[in-house]
Amino acid sequence: MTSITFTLVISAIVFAVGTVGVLLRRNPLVQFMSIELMLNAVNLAFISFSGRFGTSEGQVFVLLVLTVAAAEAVVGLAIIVAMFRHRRRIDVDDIHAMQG
Amino acid sequence: MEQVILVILGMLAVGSALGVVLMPSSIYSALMLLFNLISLANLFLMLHAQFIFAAQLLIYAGAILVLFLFVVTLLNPEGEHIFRDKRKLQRAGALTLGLVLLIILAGGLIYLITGGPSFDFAPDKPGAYPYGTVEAFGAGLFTQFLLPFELTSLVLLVALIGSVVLGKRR
Amino acid sequence: MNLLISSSQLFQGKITPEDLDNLGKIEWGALWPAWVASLGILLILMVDLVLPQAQRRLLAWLSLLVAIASGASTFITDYSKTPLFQGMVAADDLSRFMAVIIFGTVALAIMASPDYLARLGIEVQGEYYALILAAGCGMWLLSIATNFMILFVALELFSLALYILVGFLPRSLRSHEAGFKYFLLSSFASAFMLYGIALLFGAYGTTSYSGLRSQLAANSIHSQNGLLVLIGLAMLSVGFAFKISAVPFHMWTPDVYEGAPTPITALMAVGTKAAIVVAFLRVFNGALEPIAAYWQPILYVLAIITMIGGNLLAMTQTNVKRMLAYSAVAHAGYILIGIAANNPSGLQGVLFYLLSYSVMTTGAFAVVIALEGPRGEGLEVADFTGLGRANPWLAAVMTLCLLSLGGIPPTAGFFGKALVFSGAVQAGGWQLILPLVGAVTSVIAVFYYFRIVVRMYLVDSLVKLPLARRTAFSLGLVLLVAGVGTIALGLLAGFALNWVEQAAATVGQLVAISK
Amino acid sequence: MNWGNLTEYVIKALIIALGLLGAFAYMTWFERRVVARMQNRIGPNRVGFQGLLQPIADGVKLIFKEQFIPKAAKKPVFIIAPMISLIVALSAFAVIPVGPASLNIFGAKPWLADLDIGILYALAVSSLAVYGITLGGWASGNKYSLMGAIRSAAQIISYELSLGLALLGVVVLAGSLNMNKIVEAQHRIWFFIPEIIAFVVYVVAAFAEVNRAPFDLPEAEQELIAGYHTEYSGLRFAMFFASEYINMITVSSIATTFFLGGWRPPFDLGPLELGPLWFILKIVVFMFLFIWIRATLPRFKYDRLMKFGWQVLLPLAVLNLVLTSIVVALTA
Amino acid sequence: MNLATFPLLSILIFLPFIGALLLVTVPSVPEKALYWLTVGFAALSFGLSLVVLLTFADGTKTGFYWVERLEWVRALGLNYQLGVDSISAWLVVLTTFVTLVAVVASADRFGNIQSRSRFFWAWLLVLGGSIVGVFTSINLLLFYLFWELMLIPAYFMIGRWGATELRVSAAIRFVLFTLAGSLLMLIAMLALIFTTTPAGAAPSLDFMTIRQAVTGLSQETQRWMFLAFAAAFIVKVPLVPFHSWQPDAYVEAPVPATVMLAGVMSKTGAYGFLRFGVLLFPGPARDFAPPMCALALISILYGALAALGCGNLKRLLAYSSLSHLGFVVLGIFAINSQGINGAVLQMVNHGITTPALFLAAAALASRTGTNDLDKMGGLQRRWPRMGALFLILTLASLGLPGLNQFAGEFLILGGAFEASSIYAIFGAIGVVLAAWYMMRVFQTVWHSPEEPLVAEPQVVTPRQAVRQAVPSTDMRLGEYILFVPLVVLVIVLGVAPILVTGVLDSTVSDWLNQTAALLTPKR
Repeated sequence: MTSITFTLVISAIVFAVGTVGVLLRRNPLVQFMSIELMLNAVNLAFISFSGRFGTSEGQVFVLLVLTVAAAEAVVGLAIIVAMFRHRRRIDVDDIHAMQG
Repeated sequence: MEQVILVILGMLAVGSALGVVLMPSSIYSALMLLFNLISLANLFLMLHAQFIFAAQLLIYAGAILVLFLFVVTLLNPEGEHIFRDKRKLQRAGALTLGLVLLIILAGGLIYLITGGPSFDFAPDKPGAYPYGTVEAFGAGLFTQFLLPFELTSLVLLVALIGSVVLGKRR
Repeated sequence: MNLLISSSQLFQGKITPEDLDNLGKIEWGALWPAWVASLGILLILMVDLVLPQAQRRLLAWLSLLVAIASGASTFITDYSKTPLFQGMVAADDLSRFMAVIIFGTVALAIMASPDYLARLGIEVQGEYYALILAAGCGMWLLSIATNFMILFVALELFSLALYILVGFLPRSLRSHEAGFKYFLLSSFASAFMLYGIALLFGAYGTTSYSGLRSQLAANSIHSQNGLLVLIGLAMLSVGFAFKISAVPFHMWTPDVYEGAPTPITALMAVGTKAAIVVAFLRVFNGALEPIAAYWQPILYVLAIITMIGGNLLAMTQTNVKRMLAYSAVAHAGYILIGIAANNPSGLQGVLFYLLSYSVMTTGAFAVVIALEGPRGEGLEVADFTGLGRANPWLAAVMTLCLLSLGGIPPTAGFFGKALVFSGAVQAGGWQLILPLVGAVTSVIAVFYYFRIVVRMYLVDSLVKLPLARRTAFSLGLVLLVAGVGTIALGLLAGFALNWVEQAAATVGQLVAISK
Repeated sequence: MNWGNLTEYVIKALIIALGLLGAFAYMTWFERRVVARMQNRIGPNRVGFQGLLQPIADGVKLIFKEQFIPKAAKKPVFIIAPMISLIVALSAFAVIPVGPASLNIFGAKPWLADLDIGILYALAVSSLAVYGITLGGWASGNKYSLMGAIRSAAQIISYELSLGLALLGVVVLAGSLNMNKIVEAQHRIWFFIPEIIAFVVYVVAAFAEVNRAPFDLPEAEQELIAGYHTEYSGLRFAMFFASEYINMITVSSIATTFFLGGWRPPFDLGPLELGPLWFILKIVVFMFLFIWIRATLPRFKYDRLMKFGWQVLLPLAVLNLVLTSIVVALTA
Repeated sequence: MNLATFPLLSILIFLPFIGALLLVTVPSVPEKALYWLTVGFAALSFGLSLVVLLTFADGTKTGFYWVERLEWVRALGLNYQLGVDSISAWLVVLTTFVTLVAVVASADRFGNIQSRSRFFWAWLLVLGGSIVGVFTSINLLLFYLFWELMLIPAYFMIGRWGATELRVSAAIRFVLFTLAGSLLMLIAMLALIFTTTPAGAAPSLDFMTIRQAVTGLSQETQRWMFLAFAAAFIVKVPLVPFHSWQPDAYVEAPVPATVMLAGVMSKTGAYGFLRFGVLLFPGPARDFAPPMCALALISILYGALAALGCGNLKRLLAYSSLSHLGFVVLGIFAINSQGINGAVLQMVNHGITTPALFLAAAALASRTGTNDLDKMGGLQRRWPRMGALFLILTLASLGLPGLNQFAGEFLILGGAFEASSIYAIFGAIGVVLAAWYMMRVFQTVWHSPEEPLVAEPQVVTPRQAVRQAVPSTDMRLGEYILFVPLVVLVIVLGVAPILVTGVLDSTVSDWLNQTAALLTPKR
């Protein structure tokens, strides 16, 4: 078994787990974390493929993903905090100011 | 030896990923995410991506996840009962979807291992920087990939403005 | 540039002549609109600091100026029609076209804002306008990207700005929830898209469109990397479908559109959609063109269910903002027809559709803005009762925009629809189903659009109307532009189409030239 | 990599870990004695000669003391947190060379790992230190602890930026991230001279980074009782305590490596093989500095601390980096 | 006046638009002035349209005149391309004439337009202009544009000024039905662009070039396209299974609007069948003639029977209109000179009789306050002159020889007989039924014993409640002005149908010859 294929499978599994997490969990924070899982899986895939071709392209992409993820985390968490500042329980099921 | 470490790290990564999703309390999810990040970072290292290894730890583990932790501790959310959720349908849907995704992705990749071509790790092209070094990475970043790199500054600026906007009002 | 070279020379002195060549190829001039917008953001933030509270209204005009300057700067740039920055971005007629659409929309959104914000009791903030400009900048960059890296960064750039803008209203839970929902689902979609990109990258080791295209053209899909390409394609499609709000992936759209401040809704409905669509074109009709046979069926199905689903759901809405949101979903379906057609007519159709869609949708939202009350009231269809009498000009613009959205000639919307359909008709075969479904759903669309018209003109209202509010000057300007644009694009469709034709020609061409 | 190498690594790691823990123990003694002197007291001098056995006594006491777990605490996290702190503190030291390459002991080099990304590794690992503190504070189920933890984390994150940027100046000068190469590059002149701004910034940021006075707000006794480790006792408390001191040692060694020529003797006095001694000496100087300042300066106010970090240190660090780059670019 | 370059047709189309714009924008002018302004514009259009007709007065001209061409949207083959042949010339004149009639009739007393009448007049003019556009477009897509444009004014007139609360749903139904049909036509047009344009050439939807190119297509393709076009026309005419919008729209619409709808708008469907069905797709038209004729016959019989069972005068007239338009379609799909001549003649005739009938019904309703046949009776004694008017119109409508409809129906039945005797037989049954229900109406209203209800004008709708009871006078001056020209035309065209057919004949036979020429090489 070559190392790249192994890591790719790992990345696929992590990605799938992340997807399920977003869909399954009702806690926005955990949903967000699951998205981070997915992004990490992407990173692993990029790194693996980058190794396949021996160029830095994939790695640069990973850096971009990292940076953007950081920016996203800041904004996303700020929104979550703004949304739940006055609530005790946090649950996506409570998000229903709009219906239809 | 390397194979063993790789497998262990892979198991850790998958296990902690499952942990993120299955842990009842978000703080444990965050911890699991931390483990996941660290094991992935080590996987990166195994794949000769040294710089990304450090960046992963610095940015993801050292900054992003800390923010998560902050928010989790700040909001201190109550636990949720994922397996006693009333929305059985939604849960079943999510699981099915994930399973399908898993089968497609992992299955496809496993097919590639067994029946298809083998993907070999083929770094170190002659003449270039050694693969994965900071130098090689930097050279790429500041020549070929300069524009996207510069644009990230704009992304960060927006995040900065955003956090100010969202944070300063009560 | 010298600085960069020499400092990296320090890294073991390993600079190759190739690197020098690459460094020489930095064409800053091609990205004028982006630079102007970015500088504008900084300028606005600084002016915001020094300006006294009373004069903050100037910020809107300043940012309007920046937006117009950004859009205009695309005309002083001489585009070489080749990819720049080592194939990172395209500088062609399509880029210019998009600069006009996007910065135009941004300008309109800015003009629609001050009055709206004042009504909602929000003090003017430089950040708001800075973010709008940032979003515009990101949208434009997305539309000129010819490399997945730029695609991703630009996508996230404007998404981030929009998350904040959607959740901008400080005391509105709706707004925050909308921001969160948008954030969550958009990031989710981004992850899918990224994984698709990673797989495509894994197949041939390149993230540039042109590289991908030449590899796809050279290698059979049945060769060893084919599976990677196909899975990647599937995931990329899911990501794009989310972003363009095609039907099974549309669920975020109505909530986000409803919760967001209305000028931002307009910006999202128009600018974001235009940018994503063009990115869609460049990726699918450009980079992935050699495997068109594999993605076209996906798009057929998406287009059909999007048209049907979007229109049927819109029909059941009573809130105008939500209705317009669903109608935006439905319009994504019509646009997908043109993309799926994958021929010049279809591409021209899509671009013209974007042009017409931007004016008519902006117009409709501008009317909604004019009527919206400080606490988000006045948005029900019933609230439009008697508008024809209370405020004939508003009603006229709304009618015009709705007719255009419904695709009734001689408005701009008709030509958009006709051109898109013509693409599918030209493609022939099974694609003929698309315009047929399009026709049937258009009738449904006209039904619910006309519900508003009925309310405005045909129902006698005994209730005293709260609609007589004076429309602010800047908003009036938006209404004027949208109204005139809707008609003019119809009557002068020929001229617009010449331009569109040039722009559309570059979608496929670009990729063929490079590498 | 093979099993032989692995054994070597394990042994070296054990040496480093035990060495650091021992150093921590005697640091406590050293600090108490020095502070006492400065305050005209005597300090611990009863256990053994000059109180030299005091740390051992303390250690025994801490190990055998009952370890409370408060009722409100989140037990697993409460237990894990100090371990995280300690492990992180210990592993950051792995890339620091304590002697020249020529110094071979049974064929082993005087460092655990010679990574190309050396300093990045150190920074990356030490950035994880926040977790121990935050989790510890949160898991205690005590609002003072939580507040201390959050303060501490915010402070560490804020000052990490300046810290890293200050180091980057040196990286630009040396042209490498590798610790050995950086030491190598200082054969003519120690970098604290050309990089004096960076040095100052680094030292200040390092103080904040390890929560030492005058930046020891997270554990401010008066306001927060003792910050994040209020509820800890016994061995777990010892772990937190140890990690703080080990962190001090680590930042000192990084400072030494980056600015003070690492294991290099000043003016190339004596053989290079004595490097480790020089290295330890330099660290001791730093430790003394830590103690001295603790004894001298009052504590910052929280808002001032943040302001200082973002509005003074960070711009200074950036400025330094830019200046350095320009100079390097022009002279190359 | 240079025939080749003078944009007479554009003027005819856009003059009403200018009038409408004036009406909407001029501030604070008394209603009366605006009314006369409207009448002026309509009259001017009518006058100019006579010039168009006079071009063909010698009866020998074939092909298109007054041609204008301006490129618009090249990618869609859309040019602004106008022209008239003698068929459309008559229809243009009919349109401007009916518009004038409708405008005159939309004076307050008559048209029941109580509020915002200036907008109503504006829409009326716009509708007239767009219908002229439909009749004069010789570019397929331009035709489509005007075709859709008609919807908007019609929609507003029905929905805004309609009689009862049902008006809105009637208006929407009208729009949706029409739109659904016409969108199919649009798709077929687009398909025509791509199937007929050689690779690399600029697409063209010019009627003449397309007509040549169509013959190159496979029968299969042609059939589908023909069906798509037919969908639009069937709805517009309407033929029976797709007619359900029609009675409601006619009943709900205010009288001037009904006049426009029944008088000319329905003719656009028939015209479409003729020009873009039979003439554009001769092959499929021939293949589909039997089913189309069957539909036409069903419409004739269904309309007649429905009219028989109908108690509301306006609705009855709507059904009768349905029946009569069936004849027109029958004539067209006979596909011979006689049938088509008859169909066009019948279009003109019906375009005069039907508005007159609707107007007369309105005049009656304004006196009795109802459209309900059961509530009227024995009015002959009360208003004898109006009874006479009704008599003439009724007789014309049932096809009495010497009055206008006779000639048209006769020609159509002749043409149908030439195609198949069965058509003619069923058509004839339709004529008989028409006589039955029209006479029934006349009988009930004017000669049955007087009903007590008539004395007191009834409140039918809240809208009409505003109006005061109408004094029970016989024909007034305004009504004379309105009806006399109509009656004169009814008689004149009845006596001398040659006025119409003489102009038509050459064109029709020319078209049929061309069609035959196009068809033969393929067969």
